[in-house]
Amino acid sequence: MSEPLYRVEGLRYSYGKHFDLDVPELVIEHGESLGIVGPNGSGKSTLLNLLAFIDAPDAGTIYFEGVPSGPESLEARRSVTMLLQVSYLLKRTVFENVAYGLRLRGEMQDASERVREALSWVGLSPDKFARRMWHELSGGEAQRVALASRLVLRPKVLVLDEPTASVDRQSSYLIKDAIDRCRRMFNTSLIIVSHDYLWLNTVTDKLVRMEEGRLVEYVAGNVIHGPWEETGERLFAKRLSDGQVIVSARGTSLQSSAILNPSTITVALEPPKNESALNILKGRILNMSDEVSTENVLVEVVVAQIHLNVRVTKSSAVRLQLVPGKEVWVVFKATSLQWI
Amino acid sequence: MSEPLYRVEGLRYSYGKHFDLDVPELVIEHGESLGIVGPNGSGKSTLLNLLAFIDAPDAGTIYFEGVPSGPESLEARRSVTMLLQVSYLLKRTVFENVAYGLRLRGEMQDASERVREALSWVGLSPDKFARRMWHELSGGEAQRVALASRLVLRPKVLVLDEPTASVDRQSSYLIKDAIDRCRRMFNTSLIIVSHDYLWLNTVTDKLVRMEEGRLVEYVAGNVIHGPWEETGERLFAKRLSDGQVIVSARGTSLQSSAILNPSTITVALEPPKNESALNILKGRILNMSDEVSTENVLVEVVVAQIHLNVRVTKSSAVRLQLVPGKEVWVVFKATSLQWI
Amino acid sequence: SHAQNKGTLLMATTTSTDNTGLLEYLAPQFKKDTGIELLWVAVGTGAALALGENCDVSVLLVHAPDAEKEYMEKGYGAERVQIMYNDYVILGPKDDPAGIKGKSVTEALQAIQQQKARFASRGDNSGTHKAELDLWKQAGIQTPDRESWYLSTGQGMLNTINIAAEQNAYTLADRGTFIKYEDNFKGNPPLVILVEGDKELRNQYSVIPVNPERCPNVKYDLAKEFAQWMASDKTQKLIADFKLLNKQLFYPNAGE
Amino acid sequence: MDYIWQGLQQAAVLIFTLDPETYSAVITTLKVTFTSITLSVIIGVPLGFLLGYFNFPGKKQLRMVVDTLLAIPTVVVGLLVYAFISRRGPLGWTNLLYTVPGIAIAQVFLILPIVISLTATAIEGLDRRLRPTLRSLGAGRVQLALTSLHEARFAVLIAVITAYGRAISEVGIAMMIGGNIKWYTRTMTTAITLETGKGQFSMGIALGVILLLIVFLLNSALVLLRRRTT
Amino acid sequence: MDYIWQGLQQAAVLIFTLDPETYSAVITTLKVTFTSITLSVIIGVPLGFLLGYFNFPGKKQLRMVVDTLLAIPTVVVGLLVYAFISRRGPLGWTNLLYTVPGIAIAQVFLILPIVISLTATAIEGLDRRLRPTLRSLGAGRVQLALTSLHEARFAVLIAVITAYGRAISEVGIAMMIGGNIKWYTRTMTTAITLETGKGQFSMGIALGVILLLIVFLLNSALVLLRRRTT
Ligand SMILES: Nc1ncnc2c1ncn2[C@@H]1O[C@H](COP(=O)(O)OP(=O)(O)OP(=O)(O)O)[C@@H](O)[C@H]1O
Ligand SMILES: Nc1ncnc2c1ncn2[C@@H]1O[C@H](COP(=O)(O)OP(=O)(O)OP(=O)(O)O)[C@@H](O)[C@H]1O
Ligand SMILES: [Mg+2]
Ligand SMILES: [Mg+2]
Repeated sequence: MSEPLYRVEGLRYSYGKHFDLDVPELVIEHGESLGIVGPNGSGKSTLLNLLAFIDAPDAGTIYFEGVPSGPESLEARRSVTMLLQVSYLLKRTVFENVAYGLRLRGEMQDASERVREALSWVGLSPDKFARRMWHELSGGEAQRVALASRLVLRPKVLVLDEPTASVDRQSSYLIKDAIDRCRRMFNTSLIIVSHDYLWLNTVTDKLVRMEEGRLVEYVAGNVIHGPWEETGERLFAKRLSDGQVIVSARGTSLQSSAILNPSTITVALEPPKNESALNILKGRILNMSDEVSTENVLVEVVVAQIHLNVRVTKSSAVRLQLVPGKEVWVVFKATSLQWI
Repeated sequence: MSEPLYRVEGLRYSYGKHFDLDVPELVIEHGESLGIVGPNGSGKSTLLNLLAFIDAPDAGTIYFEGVPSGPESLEARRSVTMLLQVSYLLKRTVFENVAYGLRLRGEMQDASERVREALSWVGLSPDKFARRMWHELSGGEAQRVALASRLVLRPKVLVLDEPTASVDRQSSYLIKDAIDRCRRMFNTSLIIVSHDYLWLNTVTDKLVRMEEGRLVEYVAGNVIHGPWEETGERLFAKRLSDGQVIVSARGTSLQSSAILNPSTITVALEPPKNESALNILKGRILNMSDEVSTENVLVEVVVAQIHLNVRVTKSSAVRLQLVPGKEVWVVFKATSLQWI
Repeated sequence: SHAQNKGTLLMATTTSTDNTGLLEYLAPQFKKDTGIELLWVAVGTGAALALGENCDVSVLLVHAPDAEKEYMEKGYGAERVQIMYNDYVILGPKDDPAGIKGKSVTEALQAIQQQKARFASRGDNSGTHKAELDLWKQAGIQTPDRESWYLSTGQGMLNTINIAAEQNAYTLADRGTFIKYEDNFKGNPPLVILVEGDKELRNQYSVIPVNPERCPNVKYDLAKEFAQWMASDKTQKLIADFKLLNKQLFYPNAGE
Repeated sequence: MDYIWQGLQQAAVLIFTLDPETYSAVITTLKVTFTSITLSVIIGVPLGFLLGYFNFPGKKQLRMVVDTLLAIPTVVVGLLVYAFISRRGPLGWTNLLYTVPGIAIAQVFLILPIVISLTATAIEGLDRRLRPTLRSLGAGRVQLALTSLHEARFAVLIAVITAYGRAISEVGIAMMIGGNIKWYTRTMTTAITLETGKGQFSMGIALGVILLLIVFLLNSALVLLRRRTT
Repeated sequence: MDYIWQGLQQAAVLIFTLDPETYSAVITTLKVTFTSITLSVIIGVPLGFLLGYFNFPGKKQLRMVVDTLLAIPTVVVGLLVYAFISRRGPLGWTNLLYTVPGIAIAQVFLILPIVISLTATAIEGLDRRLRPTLRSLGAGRVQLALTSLHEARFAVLIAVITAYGRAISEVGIAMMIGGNIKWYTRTMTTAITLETGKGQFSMGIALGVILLLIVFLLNSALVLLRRRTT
């Protein structure tokens, strides 16, 4: 097929005056696996609801395999299935919950087998859980039952809103395996929102970031929020709790947020001298994680109350002997901050 | 006061035949900050419900400041406040939700101030959110409102069941600050469940682990679940998906789980020769994080589908040039696995 | 010998004929004699007339002579056959606070009004109510309405008697219902007859088949047969024999 | 006072002798109410679902009208229906007056507002996450409605029980449209009214007790049914 | 048919001329129903809460009894209450028979099951997380009950509206206990029944329309009130 899986044009959705989602363009290819990150309230769930055809947009069109689709297109809606952020189980047994989508589609022939399979994919023993009522589950178990009832459908697109929130670490990798299996076996495409970048990184091919209702290039999590103060020299400044200051080229408003690409930050073991960069901040490494399938490592540095992700190559990490707990200096230019 | 904050004796709680909680003994001191980790369904929420006097135990006694207490002790119940795992907001405005506990206690004099303060602690602008209805919130915002309505009470004990699930990374550190402030200002004691070890580590002084309804010593997350196979030489073996095998001294049943203390594992760059340790497994470093206030780093190594946390000192991490993405060998003895 | 089955005849009647059990007593005999099954709807007099006017029933058995006459004049009824009467009596508490026992109707009502003794009125435009209004007029008293001693109940006869009994009030009732009431109390009721026998107290019942020219759907043949049967000597005897507590309730007077 | 006690005894006698008049009234009552409740559920539950589920302009006003109709007196329903099905009314040709189906149809107007209003309330009380959940699992319109009703089943059941209680206990319509004709359209309630009108209070109590016993049995059957199906 | 139209006209006339008889019946009706609904809410809502909130042995059975009482005919309630408050009854000294408070008290027995059953259902329909949430915030017993009712307020309100509709539309109790005494205990429904019995169908309709108008106004007032308080 030449048509992409999704082609989104001029998508808008708003909740009264509180919030506007605005996605002028978005293309997702068949078999793609897209991760979406972004702070609370940035509109991730709202976007997923639109892509899963649960809500209708205020304006714009979603072409699904070339066909303009919405909540009224049952065909499209049955190809896409979504796990809600706060999942809801029907007031039935676990088995009936997982089988519900199959029942809707009239595919009950081998339902028992498929339900058991889906339950074990998410790490729940069918013998132990299938007969339980919906409320006889722990938080993480309930979340996993909800996920199983999506996986069992072998959907064309699996839309997951924080699938691993309240799931234990071990099980979150189990869920990754289940999702991978789905991709492999049924060529399922994925759209996943998660605050667990590390996990998301291992599951998806591509990450985008949502900020204030808009999709922006993925920049591993450095958003510096306002308020800012004005300084004399045509700059904005943000004073941190320990007295250090971040300076930036002037933005549009003192309330705006700015994005700082992790690749534009460098790490140094000593405060560099004779540097043109205006920002030289002292911090401590909290965490280092693998950017899977690249030669890079993401280093999370705590500067006062702010966490900055810095992208360094593995070789420089080794050369600088970076290790969690180590004190380092992060360096970036005032013009590296991009206003959004 | 000589009496500890909590003294628990012979606590038992069961859900029919599905699950038994059994905590023969537990002491929590005034001002202590206790983290609880453990897999889904291990009984963490159940224990918190008992400690927050929401449910009554089937057997055993909880002494709160020396007084046997339960759901009927309003005094105790008002000293302890809990954030539920899946939080629930009352069908009111955000302001009314946060003020509700104050209203119950007849402390409405400076409520407006206190509510605004609590909202800003959790990173929500009072002007933007106070007047919203309970359903006009994103998932993470709702969670934070629920947290604010606990913080505003300035409780003696704050019991939090996964406070950062569905909260973005940046805000999770904001929440840490809010909790710390609570500790500092009101000498609040904490009992927190989280699957985010990294975050939990930065918030609590002490961690315990829950497994199958029992509290066990904290061992940073290496539990190897059954099923096992029997091998000829009086050992149990677990075959991993890539063909590697973990061997252990015989346990009681082939379904049991074993705990592997991260301190008993060593990391090597080459497969060691002439080693007495039976387990020599090849894996890849996914993540490295700071064990705050120790000289150690926790290194997460993926071996086939299993994630093993290994504790190494910072200096050996530097010496071995450990970096996320690097291939390493993990080495441990068959007798290091402890059956639970 | 049973006559052949000729179907059902629907009648509208007032509650008094139903409540006393007269119809239950006559209907099987009617079926036996004519093969017609009599079904009836017991409602207020006004409603009974309205049902006839709307062609919903084929025949009426009612007791409100003035209203009946007007009804006939409007052409709603085919004919009006006088069947029987009973009489009205004034009931009151045993201790008779207004002292009307043995007086004439006019004197009795005047005494009640003067003493402001309580009086319960049907107040429902029924035959009995209309008769009561006539009696007040004859006694030269403007119909009481908002007087605290005058209770307009707007209910059936038996309920009105009950209310009178509860309130220690006088009331005007038809004898048939009173006997039934007495029966309910095993012959020792709180209210007793204080005034009876005056000519003005007669309560006339008639049968009116609904006019088939206005209402083609009615079973005029059966209705006529019923009217004739009711007026027949045999039935008139049956009516005279209908007794409660060994007291006659209705006095046949067809053809009078 | 005595008649209450006598009424209880009389109820026992009526039951054990299978009194034919009582039996006939019971059967008529059951026929009438089963018909009316069935019709009301078929019409009212979907309407209640629509009213509770969708937001549309005028919804509040519509809801207020339905709630107002909860207060419609039986006699008024009787009068209105009578106006149509009386011989000279526009639907006189249906011959529904003084028949069991006639009473049942008129009762539908009485109890439909109860079914609609309480069903709508039941649907409105459902968790906000249900709608997106069902959509995300691929439910079509009808499946969505059915599952929503199933989720609200306890509240919908009480709606039906309340409506049934109203139908079986009403007397104005059965009187006016049924005519209280013995062996044909006499129901338990019109019989009770008749007996009370006759002053046979104990008989009224007896029939009332039997009526409640029947309802109790129906409720028990429902509970058993519910236990077997869930 | 004509009388429906005439009834509407007549309703207008009665309203605009402030017809004293109608006015008196309206006032009586409001007095009776306000009293009965107030008493029923005071008694029934707490009982409904207890029935819906707590689990105790015999709960199912109790619930079934309450649900059965939803079907109690008004005449039967009338008979039972009459037995007690008639002059020869044990409570005859209260002199409640043929009084407005008498009707109101008797109506309480009629509508209490509605309030209890629907309130219990409303409480049962609440989110399972509400109870632990309120406990975790330090709510005492009473506060817990009040907030739970507040959370279920729409369903509880419909319970009250349904019960009120039943009270204002019932006629058996008002007849039997009130006596339908003109200027004193005649309510709208007993007046309608009377007019219907007289064959004054259009007057029956007129009064029915006025009754529904009143209820509509009450419902509107409630909606306004609700808007102002939430
Ligand atoms: N029903 C609603 N009415 C008004 N505003 C709403 C409503 N639902 C969400 N919002 C607002 O819209 C914005 C986007 O919400 P959304 O749920 O899409 O965020 P999100 O990115 O999923 O956040 P989270 O990480 O917390 O889940 C938020 O600011 C939220 O406050
Ligand atoms: N109402 C219930 N009835 C029966 N079993 C239950 C019930 N609630 C919980 N359980 C079971 O009890 C066990 C402990 O549940 P609990 O909620 O305490 O787990 P948890 O440690 O909090 O898990 P999670 O990390 O998923 O929140 C689980 O196995 C669960 O299946
Ligand atoms: Mg979200
Ligand atoms: Mg839990």
